[in-house]
Amino acid sequence: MKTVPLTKVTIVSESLLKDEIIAMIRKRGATGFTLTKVEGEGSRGVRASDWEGRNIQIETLVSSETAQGILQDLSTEYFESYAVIAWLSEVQVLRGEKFVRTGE
Amino acid sequence: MKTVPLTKVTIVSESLLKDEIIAMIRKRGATGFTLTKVEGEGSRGVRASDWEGRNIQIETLVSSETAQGILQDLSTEYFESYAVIAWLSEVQVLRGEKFVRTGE
Amino acid sequence: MKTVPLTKVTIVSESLLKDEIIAMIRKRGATGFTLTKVEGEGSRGVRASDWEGRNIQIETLVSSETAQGILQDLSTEYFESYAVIAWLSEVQVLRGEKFVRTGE
Amino acid sequence: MELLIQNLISPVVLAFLLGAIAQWVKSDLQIPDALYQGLSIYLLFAIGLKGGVALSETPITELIAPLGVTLLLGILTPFSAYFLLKSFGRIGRTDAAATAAHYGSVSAVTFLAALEAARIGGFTPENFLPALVAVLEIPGIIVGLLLARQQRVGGMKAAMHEVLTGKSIFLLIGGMVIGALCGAGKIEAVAPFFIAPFKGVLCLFLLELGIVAGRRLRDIKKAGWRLVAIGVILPMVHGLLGTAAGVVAGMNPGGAAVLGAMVGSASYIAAPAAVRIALPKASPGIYLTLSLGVTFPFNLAVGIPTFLAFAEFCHRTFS
Amino acid sequence: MELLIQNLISPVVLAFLLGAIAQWVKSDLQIPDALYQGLSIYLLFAIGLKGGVALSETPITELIAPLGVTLLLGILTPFSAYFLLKSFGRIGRTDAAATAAHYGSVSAVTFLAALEAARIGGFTPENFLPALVAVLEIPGIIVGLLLARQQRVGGMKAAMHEVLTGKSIFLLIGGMVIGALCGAGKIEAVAPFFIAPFKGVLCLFLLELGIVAGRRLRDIKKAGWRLVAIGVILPMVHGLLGTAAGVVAGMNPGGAAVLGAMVGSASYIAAPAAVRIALPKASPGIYLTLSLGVTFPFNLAVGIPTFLAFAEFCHRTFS
Amino acid sequence: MELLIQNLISPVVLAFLLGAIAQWVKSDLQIPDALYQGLSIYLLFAIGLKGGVALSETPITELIAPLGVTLLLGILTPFSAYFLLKSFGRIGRTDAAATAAHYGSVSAVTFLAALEAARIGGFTPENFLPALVAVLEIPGIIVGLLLARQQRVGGMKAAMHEVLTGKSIFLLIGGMVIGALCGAGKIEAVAPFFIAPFKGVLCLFLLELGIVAGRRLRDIKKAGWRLVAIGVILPMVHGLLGTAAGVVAGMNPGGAAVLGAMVGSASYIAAPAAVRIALPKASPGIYLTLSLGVTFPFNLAVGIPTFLAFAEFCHRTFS
Ligand SMILES: Nc1ncnc2c1ncn2[C@@H]1O[C@H](COP(=O)(O)O)[C@@H](O)[C@H]1O
Ligand SMILES: Nc1ncnc2c1ncn2[C@@H]1O[C@H](COP(=O)(O)O)[C@@H](O)[C@H]1O
Ligand SMILES: Nc1ncnc2c1ncn2[C@@H]1O[C@H](COP(=O)(O)O)[C@@H](O)[C@H]1O
Ligand code: NA
Ligand code: NA
Ligand code: NA
Repeated sequence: MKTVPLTKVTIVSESLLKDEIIAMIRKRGATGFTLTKVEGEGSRGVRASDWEGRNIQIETLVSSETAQGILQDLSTEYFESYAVIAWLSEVQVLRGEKFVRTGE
Repeated sequence: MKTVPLTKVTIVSESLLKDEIIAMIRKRGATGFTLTKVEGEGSRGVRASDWEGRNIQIETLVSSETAQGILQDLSTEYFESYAVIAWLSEVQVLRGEKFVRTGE
Repeated sequence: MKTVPLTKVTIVSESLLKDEIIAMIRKRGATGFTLTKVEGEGSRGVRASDWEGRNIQIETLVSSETAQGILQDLSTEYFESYAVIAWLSEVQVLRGEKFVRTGE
Repeated sequence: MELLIQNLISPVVLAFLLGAIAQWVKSDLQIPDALYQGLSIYLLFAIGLKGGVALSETPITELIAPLGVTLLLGILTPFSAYFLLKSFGRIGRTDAAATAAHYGSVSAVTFLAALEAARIGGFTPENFLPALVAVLEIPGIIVGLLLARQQRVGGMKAAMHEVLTGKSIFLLIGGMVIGALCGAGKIEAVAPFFIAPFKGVLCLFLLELGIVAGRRLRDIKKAGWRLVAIGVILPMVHGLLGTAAGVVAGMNPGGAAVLGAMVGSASYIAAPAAVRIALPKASPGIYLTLSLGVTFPFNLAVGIPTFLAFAEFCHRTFS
Repeated sequence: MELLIQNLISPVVLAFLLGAIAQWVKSDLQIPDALYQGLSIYLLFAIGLKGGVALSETPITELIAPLGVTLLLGILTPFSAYFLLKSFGRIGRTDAAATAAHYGSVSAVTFLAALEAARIGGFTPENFLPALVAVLEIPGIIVGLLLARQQRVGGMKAAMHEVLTGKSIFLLIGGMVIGALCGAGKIEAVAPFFIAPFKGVLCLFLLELGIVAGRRLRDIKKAGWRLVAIGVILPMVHGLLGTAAGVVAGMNPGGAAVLGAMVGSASYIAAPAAVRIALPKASPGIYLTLSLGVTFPFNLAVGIPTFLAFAEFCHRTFS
Repeated sequence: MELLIQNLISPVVLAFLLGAIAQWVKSDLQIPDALYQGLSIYLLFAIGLKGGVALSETPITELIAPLGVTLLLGILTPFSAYFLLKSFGRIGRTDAAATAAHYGSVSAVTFLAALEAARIGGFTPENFLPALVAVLEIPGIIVGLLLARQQRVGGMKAAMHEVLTGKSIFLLIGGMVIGALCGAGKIEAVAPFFIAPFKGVLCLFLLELGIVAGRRLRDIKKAGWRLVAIGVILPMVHGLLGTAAGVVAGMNPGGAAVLGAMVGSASYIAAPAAVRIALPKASPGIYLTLSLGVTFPFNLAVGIPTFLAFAEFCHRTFS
């Protein structure tokens, strides 16, 4: 099967930031995302409120430029004050064309 | 530690297809899978019924031929009518021998 | 954005082992982890008790030496008797420095 | 009018409204998935139990006419829905058939709200009504799927399995059998859990349903005025028909109005699951928006009190 | 026989059956994980509370004999189970010991079902019985694990921590202490939540348990007839023994029969967790299938009414 | 003293303790996330409903003084908290302001526990108190955030949206409006779900809160004795002030003491969410540890009975 090489950006953050991060990746050109509720421990180990629920993990398949843009925003906006981490991995996507927004 | 290079197929789909997709990957030669309940938005943004629950994400470690077979089936059977996406990534699996069915 | 190449170790196991595995990866040098509740089927298809809940999936970003150490422990301690699998993948981590413990 | 306002000012209707408002003001209020499913299981099983007890106390002769009429309407209504959707609604065969399957089936929550409203209004609907819900749920879906003609390979079979063994019908019938076997005496032991808190649980469930429907409301504009009009016309026509049929079948006014609300309602649990499997090319944007975003709130606010008034009118006129 | 059928036709037993059927017809009915855990927490805490109140009202002298007998049976039954499993069952030392740990411990749900059946049958079991559940839960597991001889390094310690701080025993004892400290008066404030709806919640819980057991049923064939036979013999032998011991200890027939059901039951919450940790090489396919797939339904359907009848017989004979 | 012990031995307080112990002995007891959220939704909506019914029955003239006093205290207390935290507590501006926002707001669970304790102690607090909770929840947060001066860009707006549309205030006010519109008559239909089991649900909720607070207890050492002292001083000072103000505003002793407990309490639902958004640099390790780990248990054990005693004293002295 024909696949397209794309970058998968994975973001783990406190769930408070859910709406903001989704808006941000959309603005950066992501066509979609998949969100999982996760738990986690890191250097900060902080959750603002148990009532807010757990951490979230957002995965989005994007072009490598979009990926860089997303990392850029994460780095300047959230990294310092919030419990957020992010990483990239290279994947082969089935019918990957549909994940790259054209003409934008 | 000795590890075996295998292909990880990740499928995100509406949860309605759970049983069908599991049956399909089994038929194609997968020896197991790990399933996560996820949420998501994409181009269609469709869920048949909230009563059905969220999207599902199925990950299965397989040989690259099996991976191709799974993509093939996804592409012909589900891709057009359902909210399904899939991608491949290369991983190193501990005691990976056990994930490749032999003599079948 | 500057990223650091790290190894992501993914462990899927019956949830009974949660505390033991977390303690083990911490001892081996992981600075954090992300845990997801998952379901799964494999060769054994065993869950000790439904009351214990589902399988768990633990992901941790570590240096490649730490990754080897974790696989080592998994292999000798749990692989034979418990439903556990694990794999490695290479990822690019934003501000990855913070995930490598120094001076240990 | 009085009746209409009285109907609107009830915990159940207001909870639905509150849920829709939550969505509108972008509140982060959400009923966790697991809880929502738990509430559904509770409600369906509890309706079944109560209905089963009632069935065990109702002579079979009293049941025949209502059952027959319900079955008939379950077969008839998908046809009327289909033709209205194709002609006036101007949508394709598959979408029309898919949506018709929803209007042929029944919404259990509309049933409950109607029952509630009837009781508050001083009516005394028959106790065997849950049995009619079970009877009405399936035929409409089958007819709807057949109208589409070109289901997916194996789709019809898979859809039938989905409907027959699906949670909603399974729990309803399962509860009914248990209720009938145990009878009132033994069910009393579980009544403090399944009977007394029932309306409160329904209230919480409607809060969630309001949230879901609120999400759908945004899609209404996309649907276009023709489809929205159908989402109002169909429950009205089917509902009045069902009410009249109920009176003819000898049911008391309260029961007839509740039957009307059932016939006028559109399924959004059993039908969507079956349709999505058998007719994947039909657009959920149409059938879900109509059934949950238009018809359900319409019935809750306007349909139910209208059917009650109409049932009283029929009753006074014909008997 | 009458008693048997009366026992079978109860909401609790039928809900279990419904769950098993759901699994059998491949219904997609599922109790969400979170709900299942919520129900367990509720049930265990509520049993504890009720038991604690009863304890605070029971003179200690009345308790000594039943407590002693229970402890004795908790130490004895893993031995009988072990030897039967090794000789007649023909399984290895580790598997036999692991399974014996289950039969030495107790199933809280079997206890509840027995209590329920006793009350429906007109018996008046003692109120302090939940305290016996707590006493019976642990010793059998310890003895079972010791019988295996070769636990995992550190396994016995980890298993003990698991059992003692495990949810099930923690909630039961925690609830009991709270109940005893507060007494009937203060517990009354929470009774509409913890006492009145209890049986209904139990009913829902058994629906889920039926689903889980239904899954296990498929494994029965693999287990072989010898093991299945043991899954029937053990509860019968232990149960009759327990009932007789209860009568001897001066308990009334209802209480003695419930004690019998407890002794005859096999744990499927506390024991599996402990065994999995201490004896990872023992096969869950054996111990879970026997305890949940064979013994639990057997007790629910046949065991409990038999123990009730036998308790009455003993009572009439000896007093 | 008698009152103190009587207050401690209640299902609600003991359940909290049990949760903390579970954490301490490293039990694997956990309330699933979905259940915890379900319980919160239930409690907030139910308080709202009850309060709304009471509001619809209270003449507006009776409400003015209590509402005014509550609003005043909601604006005043963040200032006193802020200055104490900065001077005696020796923490930075942002942390002090963030924590002050918590002490200016109110903990709904402390309110419920106080209400409960007042009723058990034979007091008759006014029925309109839930309305005061709604009034007290917001101003303190706003004042606290303003004290910080340098919020994140757009942070204040986002925080206000979070508070106003956040689950907790939305459900409380939503429930109140529904209760007021429906009135006692119609709410009765849902009472077996929302009113009767309320205290039992609260009990389960406190079990979970005990687990969460138990986790926070570990952080107390890190906080240092100065902050811990503040976590005790603030509720005492604010609480006595609130009680006195309640008496002055003409409330009966029970109501005044409950108002005191509210004013003395620190929010751990609405405030943390708002503060985390507007002041991400403030350390949750400080404000959560103080509000949930120190002040909440302190109020539960010592504060509430003290305010009750003080309210009685004031009442006897001044009238
Ligand atoms: N080394 C790691 N590997 C995987 N996930 C991590 C790691 N460190 C942190 N996380 C996740 O990122 C979240 C925030 O981390 P932190 O900002 O370090 O507190 C944690 O709650 C974890 O879910
Ligand atoms: N670019 C993307 N990255 C990650 N997940 C996606 C993406 N697009 C779609 N998905 C997931 O795939 C599901 C179906 O997508 P679609 O078919 O585009 O509606 C969505 O609900 C998401 O969970
Ligand atoms: N081929 C596979 N791909 C993905 N996950 C697997 C695979 N095999 C097993 N698993 C996961 O690992 C768990 C234990 O597997 P096993 O030890 O083979 O029973 C299963 O419950 C699955 O969650
Ligand atoms: Na209909
Ligand atoms: Na036993
Ligand atoms: Na306050």
